[in-house]
Amino acid sequence: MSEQLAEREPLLEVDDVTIKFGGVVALNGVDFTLYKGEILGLIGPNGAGKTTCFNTITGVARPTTGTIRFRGEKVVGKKRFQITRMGIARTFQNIRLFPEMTALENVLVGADARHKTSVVGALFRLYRVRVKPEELTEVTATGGMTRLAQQLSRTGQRFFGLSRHILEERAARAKGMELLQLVGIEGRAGELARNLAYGEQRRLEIARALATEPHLLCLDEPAAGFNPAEKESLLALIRKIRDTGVSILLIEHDMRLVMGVTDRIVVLEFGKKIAEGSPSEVRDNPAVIAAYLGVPTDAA
Amino acid sequence: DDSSGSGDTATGSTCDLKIAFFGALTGGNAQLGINIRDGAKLAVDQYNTKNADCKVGLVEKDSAGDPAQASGLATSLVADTKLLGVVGPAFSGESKVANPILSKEGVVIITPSATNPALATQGDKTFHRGLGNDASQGPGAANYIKTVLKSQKVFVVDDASEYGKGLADQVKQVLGATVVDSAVVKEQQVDFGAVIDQVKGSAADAIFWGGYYREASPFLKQYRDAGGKAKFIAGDGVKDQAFVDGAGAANAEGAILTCPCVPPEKAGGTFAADYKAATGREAGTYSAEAFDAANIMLEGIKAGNTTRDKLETFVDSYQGQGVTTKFKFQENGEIDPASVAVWAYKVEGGKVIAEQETPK
Amino acid sequence: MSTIMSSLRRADEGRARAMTGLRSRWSSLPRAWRIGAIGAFMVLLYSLPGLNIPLIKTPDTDFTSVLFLCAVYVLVAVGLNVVIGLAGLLDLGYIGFYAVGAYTVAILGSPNSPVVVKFPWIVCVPIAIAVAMLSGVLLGWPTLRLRGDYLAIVTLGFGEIIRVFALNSNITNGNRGINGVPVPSEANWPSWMTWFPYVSSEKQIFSVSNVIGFYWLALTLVVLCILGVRRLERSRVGRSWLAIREDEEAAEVMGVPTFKYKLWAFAIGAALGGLSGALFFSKQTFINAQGFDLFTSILWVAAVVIGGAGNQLGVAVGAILLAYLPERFREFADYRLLIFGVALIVMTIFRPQGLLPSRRRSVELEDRAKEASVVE
Amino acid sequence: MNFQFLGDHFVSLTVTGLTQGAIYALVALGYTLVYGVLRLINFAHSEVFMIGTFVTTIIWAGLGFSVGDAAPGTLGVIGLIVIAMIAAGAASGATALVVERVAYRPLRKRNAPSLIFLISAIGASVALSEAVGALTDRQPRGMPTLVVPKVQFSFLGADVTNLQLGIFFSALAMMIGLDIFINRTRLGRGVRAVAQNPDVAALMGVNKDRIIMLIFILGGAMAGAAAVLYDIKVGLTTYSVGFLLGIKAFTAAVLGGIGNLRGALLGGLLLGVVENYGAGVFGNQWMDVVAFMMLVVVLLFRPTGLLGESLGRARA
Amino acid sequence: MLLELKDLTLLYGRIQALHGISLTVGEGEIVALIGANGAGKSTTMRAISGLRAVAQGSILFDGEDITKLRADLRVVRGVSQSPEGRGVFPGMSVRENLEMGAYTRRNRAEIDEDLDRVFTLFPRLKEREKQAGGTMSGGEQQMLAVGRALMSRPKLLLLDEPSMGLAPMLIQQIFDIIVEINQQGTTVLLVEQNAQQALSRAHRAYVLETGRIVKEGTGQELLHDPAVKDAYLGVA
Ligand SMILES: Nc1ncnc2c1ncn2[C@@H]1O[C@H](COP(=O)(O)OP(=O)(O)OP(=O)(O)O)[C@@H](O)[C@H]1O
Ligand SMILES: Nc1ncnc2c1ncn2[C@@H]1O[C@H](COP(=O)(O)OP(=O)(O)OP(=O)(O)O)[C@@H](O)[C@H]1O
Ligand SMILES: CC(C)C[C@H](N)C(=O)O
Ligand SMILES: [Mg+2]
Ligand SMILES: [Mg+2]
Repeated sequence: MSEQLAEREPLLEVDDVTIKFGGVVALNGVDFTLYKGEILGLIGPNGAGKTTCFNTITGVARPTTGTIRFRGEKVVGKKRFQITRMGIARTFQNIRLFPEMTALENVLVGADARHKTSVVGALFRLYRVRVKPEELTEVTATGGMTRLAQQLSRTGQRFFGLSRHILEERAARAKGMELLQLVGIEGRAGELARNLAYGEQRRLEIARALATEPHLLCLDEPAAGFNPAEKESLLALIRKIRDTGVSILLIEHDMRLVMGVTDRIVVLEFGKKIAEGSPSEVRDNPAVIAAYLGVPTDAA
Repeated sequence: DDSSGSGDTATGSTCDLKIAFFGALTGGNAQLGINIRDGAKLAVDQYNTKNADCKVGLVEKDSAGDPAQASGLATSLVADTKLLGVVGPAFSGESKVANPILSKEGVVIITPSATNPALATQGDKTFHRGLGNDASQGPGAANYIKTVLKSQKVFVVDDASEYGKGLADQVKQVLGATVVDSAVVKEQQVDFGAVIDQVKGSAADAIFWGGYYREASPFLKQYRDAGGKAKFIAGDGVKDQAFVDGAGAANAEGAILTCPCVPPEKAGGTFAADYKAATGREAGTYSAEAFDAANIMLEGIKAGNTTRDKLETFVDSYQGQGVTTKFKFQENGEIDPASVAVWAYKVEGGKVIAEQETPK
Repeated sequence: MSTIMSSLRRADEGRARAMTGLRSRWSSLPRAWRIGAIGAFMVLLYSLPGLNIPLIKTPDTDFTSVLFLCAVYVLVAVGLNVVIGLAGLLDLGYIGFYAVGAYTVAILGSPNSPVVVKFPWIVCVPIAIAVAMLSGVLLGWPTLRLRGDYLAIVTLGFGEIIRVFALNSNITNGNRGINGVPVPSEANWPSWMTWFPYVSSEKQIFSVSNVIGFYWLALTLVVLCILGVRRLERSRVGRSWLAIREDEEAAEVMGVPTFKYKLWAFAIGAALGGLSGALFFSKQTFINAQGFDLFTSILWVAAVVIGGAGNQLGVAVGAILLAYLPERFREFADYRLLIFGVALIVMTIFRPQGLLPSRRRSVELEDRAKEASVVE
Repeated sequence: MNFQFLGDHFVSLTVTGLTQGAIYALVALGYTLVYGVLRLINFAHSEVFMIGTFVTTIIWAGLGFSVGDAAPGTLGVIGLIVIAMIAAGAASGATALVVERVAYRPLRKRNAPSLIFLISAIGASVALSEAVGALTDRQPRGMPTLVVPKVQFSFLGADVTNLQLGIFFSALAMMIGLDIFINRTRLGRGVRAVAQNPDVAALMGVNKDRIIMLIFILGGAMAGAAAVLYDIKVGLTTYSVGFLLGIKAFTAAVLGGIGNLRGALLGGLLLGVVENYGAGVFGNQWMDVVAFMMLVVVLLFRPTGLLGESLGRARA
Repeated sequence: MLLELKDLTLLYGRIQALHGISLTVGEGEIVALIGANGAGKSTTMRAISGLRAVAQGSILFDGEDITKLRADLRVVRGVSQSPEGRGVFPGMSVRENLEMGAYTRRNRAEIDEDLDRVFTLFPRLKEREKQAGGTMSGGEQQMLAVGRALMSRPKLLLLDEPSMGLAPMLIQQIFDIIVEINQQGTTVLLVEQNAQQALSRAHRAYVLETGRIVKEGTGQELLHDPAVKDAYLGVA
């Protein structure tokens, strides 16, 4: 198994990372590698340092020592939005959507990470792109426009092209709807985020993160508060996302979910890595059982 | 008959013409404006009793002494075609803003009180000043400090206003090296702890105040409370009973206030008595000057100068004796230097008493 | 693809449902009607100085001057709305930018300023906007990293620093101020314009005693700025501002360069503030530090919020009320502010969403109010 | 610039600065308490202070001591001050409570967003100061000189007066008292709980409304006490006296870390001292600029103030 | 009956979250409330503790109507909730957080006794006594929230997802603790996603679906109910 891994392309490399908060050593020389295309689980007892580790990867916390590389590039010291643009997206342990924006708008904010319209561009809309005639209909199909106006606007677009703003906007909406469909809440696209049910909000968070076109998606306890049936469908969603080519880093306490979906697992305790391996290896590791799983349960 | 936006002065009837008072009637320095308004009002009222068939109205524009309001008020004055002249604006700051607007539309200006010298050099052709300016008052005050008080260390404070800073600068220029330090206070400042530290630190034996009474009273009170003993000298902006009341009579005792104005009780004719009868109060600073300024305009109107242009020509060439002094305006609108007198007043027993003309 | 389009349409319907009555009726009118109505309204606005509408005239101040003031305040509100309403940054010292713009024009253009370059207005104003914008960036650079209320006090301090500087510095002529701020043009009205009441070819287009030219200029700038801001609002930029307002950290994690967008909001707001200041003091011809007290700045914030932060029409209404009511009711001079204060409290209690709120805010507030616990 | 002056009068500038700073700090407490619990800049707090300054003069005048009257003996003066502290504290506390009731509570009940609170606060502030302005004809009101400053001792060349000592130590005593109350008592813990999570605090049995009333009264009373000290120091008050002082006090609160009581003390004293130095070096007219500049610089290095927030809930 | 809900309706703005809920909790019972996300479990808890006003219906506690009683007064009567999402006071130390749990109590000796008990239950809390609540890890905060709820010695303890975010080992522990306090005389109303555990410990249970109660029975009954198994227990 490990030989196979060695051939794979590393995506995220965490190298000897240590974080101290006053007297508490939250992470102590942790290193592990996440390979392209895999789902890596991060588990460990409460307070082991999982969230902290997550925070260092996404730029929320800065390690005291150690380096993190993503696709060969250093992550530490980058701004959070830059990290997102490098291709790392995350969800929050306690949901943080934009509550007064609709579901679709939430996703659009994510998509904006890949857009190019600048403030000046949005104001003057000078940057223009030629469009094919068959693409012209959508924008002009505004209710109430007279025939003549429609024709004029079409001709105008034909000759002067469309501003990047309009093109991006149009593409983003289509992509946004696709993502909402992927996570299964396309019917709620026009609803304000805060009016969505808890589970829907969780799904929306995932869609929004995916809209940033990440290579790596980090999920912090995505199933917290889900019942087994819901966990089942989340499991399916995570697999579906992986199949679109996105690698996943997953923190989760629910062993069945972790065992069922991850390719490999890293186990932390008191800020130190105590085990790493395939789900079955980890499950049978006595140190992990002692520190985390307790009596070998039927959890899986 | 609202015809805003038009500054046309042509008018059919020669009655119902108006002159205006422009100055502070509210705000912390209101008393200075009220004295002036009442002087002008007395003149208009007397005129209207005599000419009941063809009265002249007095418009009152309250600027609160705030230059920022002046432009709006001036604009509204020029819009009124029946309005020929303005007694005021009372303070220098607001004059600086209002005069160009008034002058551009030909409204005649006779200020009975704004003393900043620069007002005469702004190129406002209808500007006239019915009294001496701070180029006389400043040296007057400075010479008083030098020769009468014989102070060796003077601390100069100003309020950064057109008037206060202008006056303080004049004083500083004459006093030269005897000025040990200076400070600037803010409008509406009430807590002067830091300035007082500075004054005491400088060991000055006299303080010259360029500003108005609104800030002078609390300053002097706090200064005396803090044990400050230096003599206090200020200009016309402080010369009002309101200053004494605000600072407390004991604290104000001995303060010297200069003014390019004649003591009201020395004004000619029955002015002092008439004023008292009309308002129930003693005539204040510049009441008599305002009375004279209004009378000059009224005299012009009476003589048939019923447009702004005609009145302007009349005032330019006017010569005559008012209750305060003899009036004759120079080309730039300043009063003839021969008519200028600067007086020093002293606070004694809680009252502002005329003391002497300042040494030249 | 077709399912996506139909869901999109459903999404839009959901949005429509959330609209309040009047607004949805307006947006359901045919486009041609809407354009016509807006056109008619614009004509009305431009001709206001010539119409003699009795009740709305101001008793003590020249009506056109008041209209001009209203237009300037609307410009201020449009700029402040970018900062407060769109980006959610509480700026209590907005007047600082207004002052920077105004002083730049005065210093560069007036023959009486300590810097005797005497540029014409048309040169001064772009410089003023640029300088104001620069000051926005300079203030924003260090301070926009601060959280909401800290920013409020720092901006307040900035406004005060600018004022004290203007009051005490030589270049601004201290409290004595600068006279002869340039006007846009010294020319007289062309004869083809004289059909309009109060316009005559003997009068200057821009003069302090005949303000129509200033009013028209200001109104035109207002319209342009509103359209510009609207474009920003409905783009990636506006969405980023909204996201920042909602949850800054989450926005950052979603790839929004929050600092950059906040700085843009500040810079745009500052530029508009600078333009307003430049415009107002060109008409005023005189400038000193007195026009820039913090209190006015705070009143502007109140006008924006009361009008309906986030909605340009709303903030315009707020600004107009703030400029107009005190002039209309001058007879209550002494009690004006007292009434104003009480009105603010009453307004926030009975109409916390503002007079004309943005759709988003009105829904938000309605829901919040309903949710509020009423357990006694 | 006059660094010579600063050098020569360093200690005495420090002493006057501390006196002024003590007053800032007392007023700052009110901002900090309300902000800490409600996340609201209580703009009207400056007027709560202003009311205190007027009530003090009214009480003294009622007892027969108006402007220009001579002060009674030491005991009499202490009596007058104590009475004024009680009266002004009560009046300011009551004003704060009324503001809470009229301007904030209806909004709280509707769960209004914080910007709306700010506007209501501005409204309350304007209304209060203008009402007093109208009642007093916008004229300042003086009061008797109760304490004639007497030099108690000299310290490194600076004279320290009885007035300065009195103001500083009475302010300090009140602040220490408040600090103990908030940090050591059960009710104080309730205040902090509401500050950090009002809903959960209710689940612990804390009566939120009562806590909010309590902080307004406490903050108001402190402002009232500050008002008395201010009156004694300045000898004059006017309807607009709160505005600038309020802004300064709020600055002090932010400087120290808003929501943090000890921060208010530190911030107030620091602000008083530094702006006094500034006045010495650059001139009195640059005092406010120095104050705000210091604020900006401090926030650049410590974005939540010198001591950070403590009452407040973390926002993570 | 210690607690009785009669036909409870509750609104969030325009959204109706509860559509007429009726349930009872007898003295000394452990009653579990299970249901999917958004079913209204937490909402029911908030209604009982008084964090949310109900639109219709009534809540009886100890025979008295507390429908309109303020939340803090309900605590005085003996209702205590450990809220969903933990709600620790972030700026207070661990110890102060626990003390807050005893806010309505005056007997110092008893409070200290309970403090010791919580520290024995969760040694991590003792270890971090002085750490600020907000900097604790997710699971540590959960321990703190449960510990704090215990500090008020309530008659009725409302636990909203106490096992959320806890490591597998601790989940066992926390349920043992719940049974233990129940045996010491505290009535418990428990909301859980971990239906397996909850149902096997509870005396009785209700199943909630979109704001309505769709099933009730003893814990064992529901544990073996095929529909429940299917929907909430997953494929065992
Ligand atoms: N700012 C801080 N100050 C002190 N200690 C801290 C701070 N932040 C985190 N810690 C400690 O660091 C340790 C690791 O926390 P972290 O949140 O990473 O745990 P975790 O593995 O995510 O646990 P859980 O599964 O409970 O969420 C915990 O013991 C926590 O109390
Ligand atoms: N503050 C709120 N505003 C609007 N709707 C809300 C709010 N809180 C909850 N809801 C809605 O009320 C319904 C019930 O929510 P509740 O939190 O009670 O569910 P729950 O059964 O506790 O679910 P979970 O297992 O996810 O905790 C959901 O549809 C939810 O979206
Ligand atoms: C009324 C006067 C005191 C005015 C003062 N002389 C000034 O020039 O402003
Ligand atoms: Mg965690
Ligand atoms: Mg729940």
